[in-house]
Amino acid sequence: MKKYSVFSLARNALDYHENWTEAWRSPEPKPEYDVIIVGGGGHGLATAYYLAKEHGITNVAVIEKGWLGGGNVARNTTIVRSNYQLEGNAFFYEKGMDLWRDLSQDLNYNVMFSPRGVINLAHNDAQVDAFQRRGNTMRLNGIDAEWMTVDQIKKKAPLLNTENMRYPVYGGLCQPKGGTARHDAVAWGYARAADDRGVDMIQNCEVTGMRIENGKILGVETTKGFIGAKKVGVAVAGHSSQVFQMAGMRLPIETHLLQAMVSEPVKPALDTVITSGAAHCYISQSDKGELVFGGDIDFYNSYAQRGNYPIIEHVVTAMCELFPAFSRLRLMRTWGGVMDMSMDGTPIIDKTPIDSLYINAGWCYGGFKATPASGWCFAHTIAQDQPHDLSSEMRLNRFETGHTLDEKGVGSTPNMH
Amino acid sequence: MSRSYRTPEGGRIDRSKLLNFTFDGKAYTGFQGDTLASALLANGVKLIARSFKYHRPRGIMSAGPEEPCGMIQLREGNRTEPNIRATQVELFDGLQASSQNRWPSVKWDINSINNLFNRMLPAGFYYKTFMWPKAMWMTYEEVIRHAAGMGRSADLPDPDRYEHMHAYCDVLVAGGGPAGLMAAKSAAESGARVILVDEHPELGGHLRGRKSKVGAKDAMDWVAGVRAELEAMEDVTILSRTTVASYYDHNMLVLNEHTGDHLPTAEGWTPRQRNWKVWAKQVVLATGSIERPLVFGNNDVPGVMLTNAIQTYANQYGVTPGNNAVIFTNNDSAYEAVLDMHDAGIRVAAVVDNRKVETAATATVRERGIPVFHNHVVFNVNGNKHGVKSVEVMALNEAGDHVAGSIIKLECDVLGMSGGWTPTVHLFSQSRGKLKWNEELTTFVPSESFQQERSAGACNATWGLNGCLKEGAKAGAEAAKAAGFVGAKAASAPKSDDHGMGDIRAMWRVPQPPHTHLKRFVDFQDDVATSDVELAVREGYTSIEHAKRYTTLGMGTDQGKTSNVNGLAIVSEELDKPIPEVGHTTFRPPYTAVTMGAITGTERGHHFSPIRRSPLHDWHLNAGATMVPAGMWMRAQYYQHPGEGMWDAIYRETLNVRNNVGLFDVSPLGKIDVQGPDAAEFLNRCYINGFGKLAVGKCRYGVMLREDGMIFDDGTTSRFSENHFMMTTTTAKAGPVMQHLEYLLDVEWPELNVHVVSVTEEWCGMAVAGPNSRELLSRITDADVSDEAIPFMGVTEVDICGVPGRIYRISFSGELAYEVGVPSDWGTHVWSQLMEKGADMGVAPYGTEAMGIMRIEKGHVVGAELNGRTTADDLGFGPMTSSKKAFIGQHAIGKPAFLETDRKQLTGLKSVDGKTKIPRGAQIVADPAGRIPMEQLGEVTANCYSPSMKEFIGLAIVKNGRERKGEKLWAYSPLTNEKCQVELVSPHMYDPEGEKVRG
Amino acid sequence: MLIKCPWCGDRALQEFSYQGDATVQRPAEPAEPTDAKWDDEWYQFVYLRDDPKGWHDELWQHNLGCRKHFKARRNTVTHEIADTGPMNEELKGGDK
Amino acid sequence: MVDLTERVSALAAIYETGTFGATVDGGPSVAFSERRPLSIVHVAGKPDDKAFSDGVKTACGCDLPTTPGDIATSGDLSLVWLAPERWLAVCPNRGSGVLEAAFRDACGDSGAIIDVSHGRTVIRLSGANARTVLMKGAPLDFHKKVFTPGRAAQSAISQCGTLITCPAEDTFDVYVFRAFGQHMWEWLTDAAGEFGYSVETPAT
Repeated sequence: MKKYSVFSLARNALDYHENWTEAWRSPEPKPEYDVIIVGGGGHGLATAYYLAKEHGITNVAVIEKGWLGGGNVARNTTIVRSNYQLEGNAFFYEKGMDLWRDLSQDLNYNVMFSPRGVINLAHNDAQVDAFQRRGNTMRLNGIDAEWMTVDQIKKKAPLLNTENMRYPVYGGLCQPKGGTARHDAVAWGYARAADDRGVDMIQNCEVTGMRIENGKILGVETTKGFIGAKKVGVAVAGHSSQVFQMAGMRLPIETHLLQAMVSEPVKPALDTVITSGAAHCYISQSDKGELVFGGDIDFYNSYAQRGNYPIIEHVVTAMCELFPAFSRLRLMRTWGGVMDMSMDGTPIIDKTPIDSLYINAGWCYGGFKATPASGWCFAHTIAQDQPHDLSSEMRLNRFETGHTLDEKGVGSTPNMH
Repeated sequence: MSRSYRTPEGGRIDRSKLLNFTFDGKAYTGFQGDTLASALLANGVKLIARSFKYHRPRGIMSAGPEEPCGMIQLREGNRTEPNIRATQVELFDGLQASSQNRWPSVKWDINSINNLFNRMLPAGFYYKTFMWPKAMWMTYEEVIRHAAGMGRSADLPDPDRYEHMHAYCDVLVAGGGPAGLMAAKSAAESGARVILVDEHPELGGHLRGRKSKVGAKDAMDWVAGVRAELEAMEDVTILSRTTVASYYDHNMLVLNEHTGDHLPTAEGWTPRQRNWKVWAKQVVLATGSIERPLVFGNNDVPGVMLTNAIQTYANQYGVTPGNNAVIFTNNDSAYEAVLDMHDAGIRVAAVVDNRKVETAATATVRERGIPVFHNHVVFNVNGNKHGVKSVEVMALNEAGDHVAGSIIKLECDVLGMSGGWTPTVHLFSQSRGKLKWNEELTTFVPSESFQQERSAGACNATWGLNGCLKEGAKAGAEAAKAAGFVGAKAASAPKSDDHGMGDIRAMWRVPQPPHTHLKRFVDFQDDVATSDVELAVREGYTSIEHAKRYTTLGMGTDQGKTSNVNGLAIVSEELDKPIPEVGHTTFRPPYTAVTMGAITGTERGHHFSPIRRSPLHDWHLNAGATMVPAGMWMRAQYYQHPGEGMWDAIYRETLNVRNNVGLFDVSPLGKIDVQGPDAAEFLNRCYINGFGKLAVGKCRYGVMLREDGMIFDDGTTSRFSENHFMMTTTTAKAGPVMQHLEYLLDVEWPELNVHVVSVTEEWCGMAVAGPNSRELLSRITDADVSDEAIPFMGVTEVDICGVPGRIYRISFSGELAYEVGVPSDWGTHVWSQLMEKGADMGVAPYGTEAMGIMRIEKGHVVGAELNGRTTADDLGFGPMTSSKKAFIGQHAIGKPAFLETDRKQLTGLKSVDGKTKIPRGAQIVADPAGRIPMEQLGEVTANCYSPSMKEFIGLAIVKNGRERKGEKLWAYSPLTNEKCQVELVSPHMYDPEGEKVRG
Repeated sequence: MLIKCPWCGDRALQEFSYQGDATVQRPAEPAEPTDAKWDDEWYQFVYLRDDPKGWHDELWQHNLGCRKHFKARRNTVTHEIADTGPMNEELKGGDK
Repeated sequence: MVDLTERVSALAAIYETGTFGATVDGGPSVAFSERRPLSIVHVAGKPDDKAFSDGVKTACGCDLPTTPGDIATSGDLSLVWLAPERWLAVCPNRGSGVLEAAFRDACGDSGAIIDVSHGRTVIRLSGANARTVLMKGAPLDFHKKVFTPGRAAQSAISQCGTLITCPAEDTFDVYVFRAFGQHMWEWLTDAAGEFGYSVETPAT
């Protein structure tokens, strides 16, 4: 791999950049791999990278039906945080934060991880209680958390409305080391680094079936033919139900659609990430200057990657309530992604009842920030054939046993998580 | 400098109405009917912006919404707006605009240094660098953020008014050009309800900028005639200055109407913008087309324009963007423009046409003595921030892939380019219509429709006027027919001229001489040049989506209206793959950016969410209550007396209940009337405890579970007769519980004969609580209120203060207490009577804070304990759970996790030293000095100072909490650096035996 | 979206609330009440879904209209609605 | 005893008669008033249960309207279709519990009757631009040929569930839960501002 650096950039500038090589190869699939990862999104690519890097398993293929990083890693609101209440989530996401901090250097690809702080606004006393409870848990778990008064929040986000609003701001829970990252770069960086370690990235190749004999998976049928594998890990986000149906499994998952949007780019106007549960909105500003924001899912099952207007209206309304000055900015582009909403709002990283078939699914709204930790733990689960300690509560059978991890506490209504 | 670029006459402007405006502080004038762009051009202002990345000088390129370069900051103060396309701003008197993305000025912009280093800044350069030293990224980022970003946001709340409108129609026509007008006319004549939408103030589409004839008439006279005809019809709505922004499922479209943007300020009741949500049975898309730039060296110099833009400025605005033009084209459409320019007094130095063969159009130009260079290209523009100085022209080789021969230098001050036309298929594509590549026309055209729509005219790649009129008429009739107007006929289209585009010679990148590296821009706004697209492909970003994201091609505020086709064609050439295989990126709503305020409409400030007011709302306000939102409701938090602090008031209110009598407004509690022969059975299935045997005249506390076994809600339910109950819910869950009951009756148990009706609003509820409550009650009703007549958990219907009401003997405070319900319109009357009749005994209202303290003292559970992760057993309701009947959630109770012994259970807390406050939101730990990460045994769910018990108390859910009574642990809040040693006690801390409530 | 309430007719999406998969069947209760019994049948009912890509029979409530629940056969890829109907009627259309 | 007709409206604190909004040629084109006091009873039952449908007829003098969105009238009483098994009976105040009792007595055990007279605020809009005001708020088709006198529809205005009826040409009644009454009044009158509007004294 040709190292990226300011020097290589300067050297190549002299040649009008005509000597850069491809970031990853586009090989034809081999007949068999040690591990096949189905799904070339952020999680699949990260898994392949950590399989190679941490477990020395390099005879790996990532099979992607479209283009690498074309799923939710291409269409999220870029927020990175680990401000979770439940233990089963907290340490997992905090591992993610550790990985995020060094990710650009580790991958030799600038993913622009920007720990500019994530503030959850509390709009009433009950929320102050709940957020302080969460903040205290975070601190006792060793995760950074600060309580911010309204004045402190105002200082960090001067354009935020805190008083002249229907639900005034009472304060906020800040995770100072949370922030944003450049979403596409995460996928590309992992792909390039995995490629460098020998992983084959097979794009435009759709998995059409799973070959399972005597309860063990032997490989996958694809649009490029059968590809054998000793182990198969599936990380296909919004298409989990479909892919596992090929293995005869029904999942505690529904596929829903989440829209996000950006304003036209403006000069810096918001230097942190603001989220408001009461207003159903989260917002940050990209380095390019666009306000990036989103809210609730569309509530009905969908595989469409395109939503409808009521939610757009709702999210924009919430955003303008939080930032009345942004009312004059213009909404430039909206889009949708499909997400696998699990029945308790928490992901699943686990073995399956089928030998050598592994599942990584159910990411709900939270897949992007989890990318490194998810890849890390899933790689471990596949390599060691047992869950990693950090994801040991993200088991598939937790619904059956009652050990659900329900941060929001809304129960088995996936569209409410 | 001050010479005018205005033609002596002509144009569709009102020369009698002179308008003053400023740009970058300098005063200029224009006319009514100008856009800011035409007015600036008329004043000879060429440089108006700096580009996104390299801060190159930019001017105006187009005359419409596709403008990628000419963006400005409009208005000032709290009405300022960034990134406004000067081509879309209607000039008004007093308009203030300024350039953006420059410092200190658009002429001397410090960041234009980026252009010198542009070789260091290829596509995606930031992915390759800024990684060292690691800690520096945030510093680099700050510099990058300030360099990026174009215009600036206002920093004050938006003062303008925005509204919404909802409408249904048979046929919506998007676009008021020739095709759209004929479509609207045909559909309307059939009797269909028609909405015709056009983004410009004037209908006519491209006709506005041309000198076409329709029949014998000047085209714009014909437009006016059709408009008048349509306006006279009852069921036609014409919305001009309105953009069809988005096309959603089932023919739901969003329109953005600019009701006040053309005014100095939209004042009073006039909304600035209005968003329409329209459900159309059928849609005709007549959205026209956009001219494509050609991709050659330095094609971004101010003064390089789309050919039709020059034509439009000349014809519509009487403005000549230059005196001496060169036109560079690959198709016939530019020739008509050349003639118009010539008519307007612009000298046309030459037409450079990359096609080898002369067409009929060529002759029309030659007749005027204008030289035409065939098989030649403009490969470079010489110029700077002051504009174009000259262009360099070379011949093409036989294959057309290289330039050959010698350089011809042509002096000029404006260059028109025409790379063919791109149908505006955005809405078609948003509607899920499939696009097909047409090699002959070198563009994507609509093929299969998905929704109830059809395309007509230029957006369907029908170029000639005659064709557009006919196709529009036919589409309108078809749409009306499909909407049920079976007799619809295509209105007859007047014969008109029919210039097309002729054959087009695609040339996605204009070749340049060997060893030259001129910047050839593809996406002007985001500074994406051919070299960037080539680099992306070279580096393996070969999917069109990868190429777009890596280079940011088409991701600017114009969303690639002029750049997308050129971009994907270059990717296709680089990959040596046909364009259809490369495909196109997704067209996302909206078509042009829409002001957020317009999307928000009226739902701002106190209308963000409706305020729900109790019947006693005004009483609370008059009594000086501090009101606090509780969901949509506003509730009285406490009633502060003069000289009192907040907590003084709260403790006073609490003690007044404990020692005397207090009143609390419980109207927001959810109330659901449950009636029918199966009502008792239904309640039995909903609650964990039994309701079948509840006696008439009694009420009972009940707990509901979800299907997954967690607690859903709680409340008391009263029985008024065999088949008539009233359920109460928590305030927060009133809606969800109602929905849950309706679901069960509609879906799971339709066989049950039960009707549920929300009666929350019918009743004003008042808690009368305290040792003197019975005495007070006896003063407002003649009914017997003795313990025998209304025992604990009894309910009775009586007259209260002369109105029919209900008295429930229930207590949330733990005191002898009642809840009085009267129909809402009489609520204030009864409450006032209670206040008056109890004056001598010191009755006082209490708010949610005092209520909160008393519930903690009694260990009643609320939202923090009912957090969706607690089971009935966790909170101590295990013994209530019936095993004699089936109920929702019963089976889930059997899950293994529910039977584990270390579940978190409800417990009371007392501060061990009696002086230290139990911190809010604290965690329960064994030793706060322990190591992080620290085991957390539980969490504090509520905390307060109990003025009755004179100590700090709280509630918590703690692992195996019931077994741990007497244990001393710590409530620890590292967030606030507070800790308190606590003893775990029964949650029933005040009057544990419940003697008072039964008193 | 424009959804046809079986009673009120075509109405805008914002009047409705989505209520989940209409094909899951609540397990029958035993004739005689027993102690809580959590088994595979209940697990499947509460947690597992087919989550089809394509035609989906689902529940909606016209909660800002007549408040009735009804069934809809909707395509989860295209959002087309082939049919809607009261709970006791069979849905038609789609390619189910 | 208080006079049982002396009921305090949810709009009491803000109700002010007069002319408001923009000054327009020809004067205000929307008139507002609160309809009050009213007797309102929620009637539920199975229309094919003869005891119930006969009872309703006895109680109010008209047949149950079974076509969605229809309103049956008898004298000063309207019976509005709400849902397949639910109706709202509305008439000028007949005194506390009187209308409810009439239905209860007539229907006996069949059907579920509940008085909601105090639970609704009813705002009347009339005039040439009344429709346009409603179009700003509700996603319904208010076209003259569609939303005709004698029709009703439930929908939402400004996030509040509403029942909108059209008792006469260019006249509409907007029913909302009482607690939303003030919000709805403010919202509707604000939406009518551009047309100019008058507020008349309350009447049934």
